[in-house]
Amino acid sequence: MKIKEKAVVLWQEKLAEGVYSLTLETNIVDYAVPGQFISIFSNDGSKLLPRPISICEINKDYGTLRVVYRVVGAGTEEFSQLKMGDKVEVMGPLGNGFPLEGRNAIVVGGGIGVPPMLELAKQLPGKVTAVMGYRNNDLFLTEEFEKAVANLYIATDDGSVGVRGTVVDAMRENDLVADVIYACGPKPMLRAVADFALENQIKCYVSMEERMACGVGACLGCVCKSKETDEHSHVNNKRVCKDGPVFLSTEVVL
Amino acid sequence: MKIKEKAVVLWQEKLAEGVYSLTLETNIVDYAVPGQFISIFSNDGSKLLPRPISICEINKDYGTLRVVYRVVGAGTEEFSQLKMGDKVEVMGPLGNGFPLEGRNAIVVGGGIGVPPMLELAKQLPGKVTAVMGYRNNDLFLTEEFEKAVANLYIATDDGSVGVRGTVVDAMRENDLVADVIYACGPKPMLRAVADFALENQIKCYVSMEERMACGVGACLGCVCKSKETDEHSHVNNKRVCKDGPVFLSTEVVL
Amino acid sequence: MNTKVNIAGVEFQNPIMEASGTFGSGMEYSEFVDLNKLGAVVTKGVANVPWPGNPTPRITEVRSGMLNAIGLQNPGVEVFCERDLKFLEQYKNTKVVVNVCGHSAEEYIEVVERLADESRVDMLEINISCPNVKEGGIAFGQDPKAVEEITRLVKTRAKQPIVMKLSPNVTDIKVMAKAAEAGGADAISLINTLTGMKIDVERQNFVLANKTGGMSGPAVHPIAVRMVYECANAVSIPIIGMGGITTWEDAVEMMLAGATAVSVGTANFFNPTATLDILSGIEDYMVRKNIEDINSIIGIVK
Amino acid sequence: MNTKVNIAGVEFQNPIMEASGTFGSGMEYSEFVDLNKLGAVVTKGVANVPWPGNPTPRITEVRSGMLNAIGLQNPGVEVFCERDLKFLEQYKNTKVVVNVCGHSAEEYIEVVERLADESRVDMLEINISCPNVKEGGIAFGQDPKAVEEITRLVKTRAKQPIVMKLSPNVTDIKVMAKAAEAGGADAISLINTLTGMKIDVERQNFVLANKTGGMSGPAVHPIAVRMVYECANAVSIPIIGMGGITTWEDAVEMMLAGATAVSVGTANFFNPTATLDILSGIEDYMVRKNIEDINSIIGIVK
Ligand SMILES: Cc1cc2nc3c(=O)[nH]c(=O)nc-3n(C[C@H](O)[C@H](O)[C@H](O)COP(=O)(O)OP(=O)(O)OC[C@H]3O[C@@H](n4cnc5c(N)ncnc54)[C@H](O)[C@@H]3O)c2cc1C
Ligand SMILES: Cc1cc2nc3c(=O)[nH]c(=O)nc-3n(C[C@H](O)[C@H](O)[C@H](O)COP(=O)(O)OP(=O)(O)OC[C@H]3O[C@@H](n4cnc5c(N)ncnc54)[C@H](O)[C@@H]3O)c2cc1C
Ligand SMILES: Cc1cc2nc3c(=O)[nH]c(=O)nc-3n(C[C@H](O)[C@H](O)[C@H](O)COP(=O)(O)O)c2cc1C
Ligand SMILES: Cc1cc2nc3c(=O)[nH]c(=O)nc-3n(C[C@H](O)[C@H](O)[C@H](O)COP(=O)(O)O)c2cc1C
Ligand code: FES
Ligand code: FES
Repeated sequence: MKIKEKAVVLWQEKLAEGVYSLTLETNIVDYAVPGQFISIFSNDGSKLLPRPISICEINKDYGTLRVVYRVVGAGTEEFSQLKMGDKVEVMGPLGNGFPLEGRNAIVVGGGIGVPPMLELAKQLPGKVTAVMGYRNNDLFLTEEFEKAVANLYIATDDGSVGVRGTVVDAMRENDLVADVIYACGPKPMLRAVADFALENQIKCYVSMEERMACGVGACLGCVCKSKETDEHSHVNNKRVCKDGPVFLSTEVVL
Repeated sequence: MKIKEKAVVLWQEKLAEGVYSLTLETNIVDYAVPGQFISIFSNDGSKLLPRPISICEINKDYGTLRVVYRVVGAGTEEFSQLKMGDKVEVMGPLGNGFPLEGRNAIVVGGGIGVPPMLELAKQLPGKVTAVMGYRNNDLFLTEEFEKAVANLYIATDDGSVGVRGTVVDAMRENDLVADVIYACGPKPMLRAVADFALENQIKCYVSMEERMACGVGACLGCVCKSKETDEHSHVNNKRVCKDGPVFLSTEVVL
Repeated sequence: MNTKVNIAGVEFQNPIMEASGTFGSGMEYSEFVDLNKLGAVVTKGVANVPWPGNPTPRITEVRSGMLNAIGLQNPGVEVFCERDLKFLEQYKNTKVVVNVCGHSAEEYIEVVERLADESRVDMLEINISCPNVKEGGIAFGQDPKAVEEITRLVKTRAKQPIVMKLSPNVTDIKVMAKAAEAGGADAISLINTLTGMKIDVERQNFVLANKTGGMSGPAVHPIAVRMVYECANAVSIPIIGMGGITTWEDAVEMMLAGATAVSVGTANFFNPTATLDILSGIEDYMVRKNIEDINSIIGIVK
Repeated sequence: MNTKVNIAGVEFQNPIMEASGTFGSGMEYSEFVDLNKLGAVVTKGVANVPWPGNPTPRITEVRSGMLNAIGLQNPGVEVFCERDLKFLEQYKNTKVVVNVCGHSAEEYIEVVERLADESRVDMLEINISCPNVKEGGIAFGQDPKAVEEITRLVKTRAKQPIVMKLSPNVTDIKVMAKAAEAGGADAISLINTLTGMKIDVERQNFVLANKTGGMSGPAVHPIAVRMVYECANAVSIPIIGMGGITTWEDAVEMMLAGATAVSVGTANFFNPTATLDILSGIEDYMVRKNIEDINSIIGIVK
């Protein structure tokens, strides 16, 4: 069940430089699972396409969704101005979400790929280890992860916190093992995590990104290459918005 | 001296069905005279052209301008949502304004042509009679006019207040005389007032309307026909935004 | 109140369709829209065999519009018939217009012949105007001789009425419309997308992998209205108008200019119920303006 | 940091001009902009005699753009020389490009000859692409033979370098660019406006008295970038790019696509300091990207 409606802004706060947390009251919450995303629409009639943003937290009791995003352009800049009580057009939940598997899971987030891991970490049934990569010591959501997971490892590009280097450096350095890995972040990170998983024969789910128009699987704008001929398109193209954004690392070309 | 800046909304109120009064704090006030207008811009990036709105009141002490407008489309609809403290892009003052003449003036306003007459009435040096035309008893600004003028006559289309009929009916019925008439309103009204003035050999100024783009005289979008070859264009076209909006009723084709 | 319109003998319960390529075969949007309420579902372009389309990024936003370079990805006519047409079986009130693409006359014809006996197919829209494929596509649509020839070839093989979809990337759209009419088209549809480009100034590179993309959305609407108007006054076959239709006013504008029906494309992406919202807006307009029959407003602005 | 660009021997202190017809001769906007800081002032089109232009309404808004049908109202070349050129005397740092219009080759030539000895005129822009006049204008600009011929005729009489201004309402802009080059043009400028139409659904009538109008503003920018790119790869004469330039990014995009200079039109109407804002945005970009010479980014996206 997908909903398009005006959500009400309950709360917005700045978490780090250019990173905002937005809590919305919306009926989408009733159907949302971790790893799904919502489309947020601009109020400006010249900016028509949705901004896809992953769900960071789902609170069914309060009927709220939380998203965390980085300001990178005009749309996210506009969202960062939203204040309590404002209304904003949203559509969702979109995409497939993460399957909740494993007794021993690692959730891996890089940069603005960190937020979708939070609700996942909370809902995963087994023991969860989180590995989060940031640019520098301008961290965000680490307190929330500390509460949600058994072990939290941090990697920073400049070494100011945790391991200097990538999330995979942190995973290797700490000899992490698991029966499933979930990852969201920039493509090079996903590639490295998928390689790590393959080496260690761990099942690995990755969350992909692509430019979107419809967000519901109709326009074929957001495809990624799949290794096998896929069922919908019959041409090795999977729709990130509908068949994903979560894929097995082995089924897509990273 | 023309200014383009973000003005601050000090106050907005509804005066009648679909008619709003907006008070703006803006430096434009320092240069404004009655009969001039300002361009108000939408905050929506798909609506780019200015909405020209006449100045209704000028308060130099408080640094505020008042405009009164009717909601007729998307732009004015957006303006009607403005709240105290909001910012809105404005440019002005634009146009020439009314020359302040005569010992005995009649100011004539029809519908949304009523507002620009208020500041004029206040600033005119001699005795001022106001004749205001409305559709029905949903009047606006009449209290302000009562304070500003010696005599106030009202005409309504449905006869619910004052004279049933047009402003010219009200002028004839009350045998109004003057040495100058100022008029703003729909074209048929301007034409009738101009005819009345001609008959009675009274000098008459009319404020014209046309679709605008630049608002400053550069694009030649907003011309009206002039009786003589005009100085700027040399082709009997006067720019409403720059050479007007106020013209002698005898110099333009109504 | 009558909202029925008739194009080449096919009766549509109302003049609102969605535009090819923006709605799949309706499956995805059926969560938002009761497809049975639409005049027609116009499917994504389908070819004789599966097409992989272009590399990504395929989509980018521009002011009041978007560029796309999907490159006509489609699963081929076989899968289309088995899956998409079967899915559409259940919506009896809605007509099905199948958009057909190809690299050559032969490929168009292969698709048209395969569809000839599919009873769920009410009409064919022949896309000779897609700017996002190298061969075929737009090249046909920019040359009146080619338009006439391909129309004639397709028409002889088609069992359903054919609509030729014209490209706006031409000097004189009337010439193309007349060529389609001369070739025997039952109707024309316009406009397809206008070729545009966006460059990322930070990366100093094209935003789209395909360099150029087709522009659509509200930004192109005034051009589309002008072209529909020009064609309506140049040919006597019916016109399906599209290009930037977002509100009911846009749709009425197109019909006043001469379109018998209209398609809604990009608007679906930011308003999944755009088609039905537009339909109810038109119905309100008819009541308010005392319009008994929607056909009475077609092309009345001259 | 060098922002100077050179077109046909004329050196512009920076690549920012405003677009013909949107800025008068600069007089009105000189309250907002120090004209001496612009690369050039491009004047409103001027004809041999005064032209009254079209009836009103001449202007209407469309989404992210506007339609205009001014119809080249102008006071004629005599008044222009006496008043406008005299006014521009005081801005020594800024070049003056005079936009020339006519109904026939003879009329263009009359203007060009009258301007030949005016020292304040640095360059001529020949408008063969205005969609808002019945004869001449766009008709020239849509036929490559006519483009080449008029270019050749004007070139033989002109003392200043000539820029041919091309219409985007064509199937293949490269053909027109090559025709201008073949005719001896020193440069080309593009795009003029795209022909559009708006209908008032309440009044059931055209919004513009002229029925159609030229579309400009951000909505047309992606089409303009594509056309500039195509021309840059088709001819070797310099290009002045325009069409929807509103931000410095738009201007840089146009230069990366191949424009040596850019003109800002419709943006002036909602941001009177658009030209200078764009200039300072470009300077910041150059600093940030370590670009020593603006010429080094022209046409580098291929
Ligand atoms: C499935 C998915 C989940 C995402 N989750 C998050 C998240 O939780 N937090 C977050 O900060 N960002 C997330 N993103 C990226 C986010 O969508 C973009 O940063 C955002 O759309 C940028 O919009 P803008 O207007 O600020 O930027 P602009 O660059 O001005 O946007 C212009 C256009 O490009 C599109 N665009 C720009 N960047 C991207 C991108 N990286 N991916 C897809 N479209 C893009 C925009 O949607 C818009 O249509 C996600 C993207 C996808 C596909
Ligand atoms: C000199 C002048 C003074 C004016 N003063 C007032 C005033 O004091 N109060 C008031 O209520 N109205 C006034 N108007 C009319 C006012 O400008 C329009 O009602 C307003 O622009 C409509 O904008 P919209 O977006 O709501 O309507 P839309 O119809 O959605 O506007 C679309 C476009 O058309 C233009 N437009 C629409 N109607 C007019 C019009 N009548 N005149 C000029 N442009 C128009 C808009 O500016 C916009 O560019 C004045 C007009 C002029 C020319
Ligand atoms: C993502 C996308 C895909 C499209 N695919 C097709 C297609 O397969 N066949 C076709 O004839 N037109 C296709 N079009 C063009 C549309 O059908 C329509 O002609 C155009 O987008 C203008 O309408 P709009 O502005 O309402 O979107 C596509 C348009 C978009 C935006
Ligand atoms: C109101 C208006 C008047 C114009 N007059 C002329 C003109 O006289 N001569 C000309 O060559 N182009 C004229 N143009 C076209 C512009 O110079 C420019 O090519 C076009 O508007 C695209 O640029 P823009 O989108 O930045 O406005 C005019 C455009 C507008 C909007
Ligand atoms: S965004 Fe349209 S298919 Fe994914
Ligand atoms: S609006 Fe441009 S000249 Fe008046």
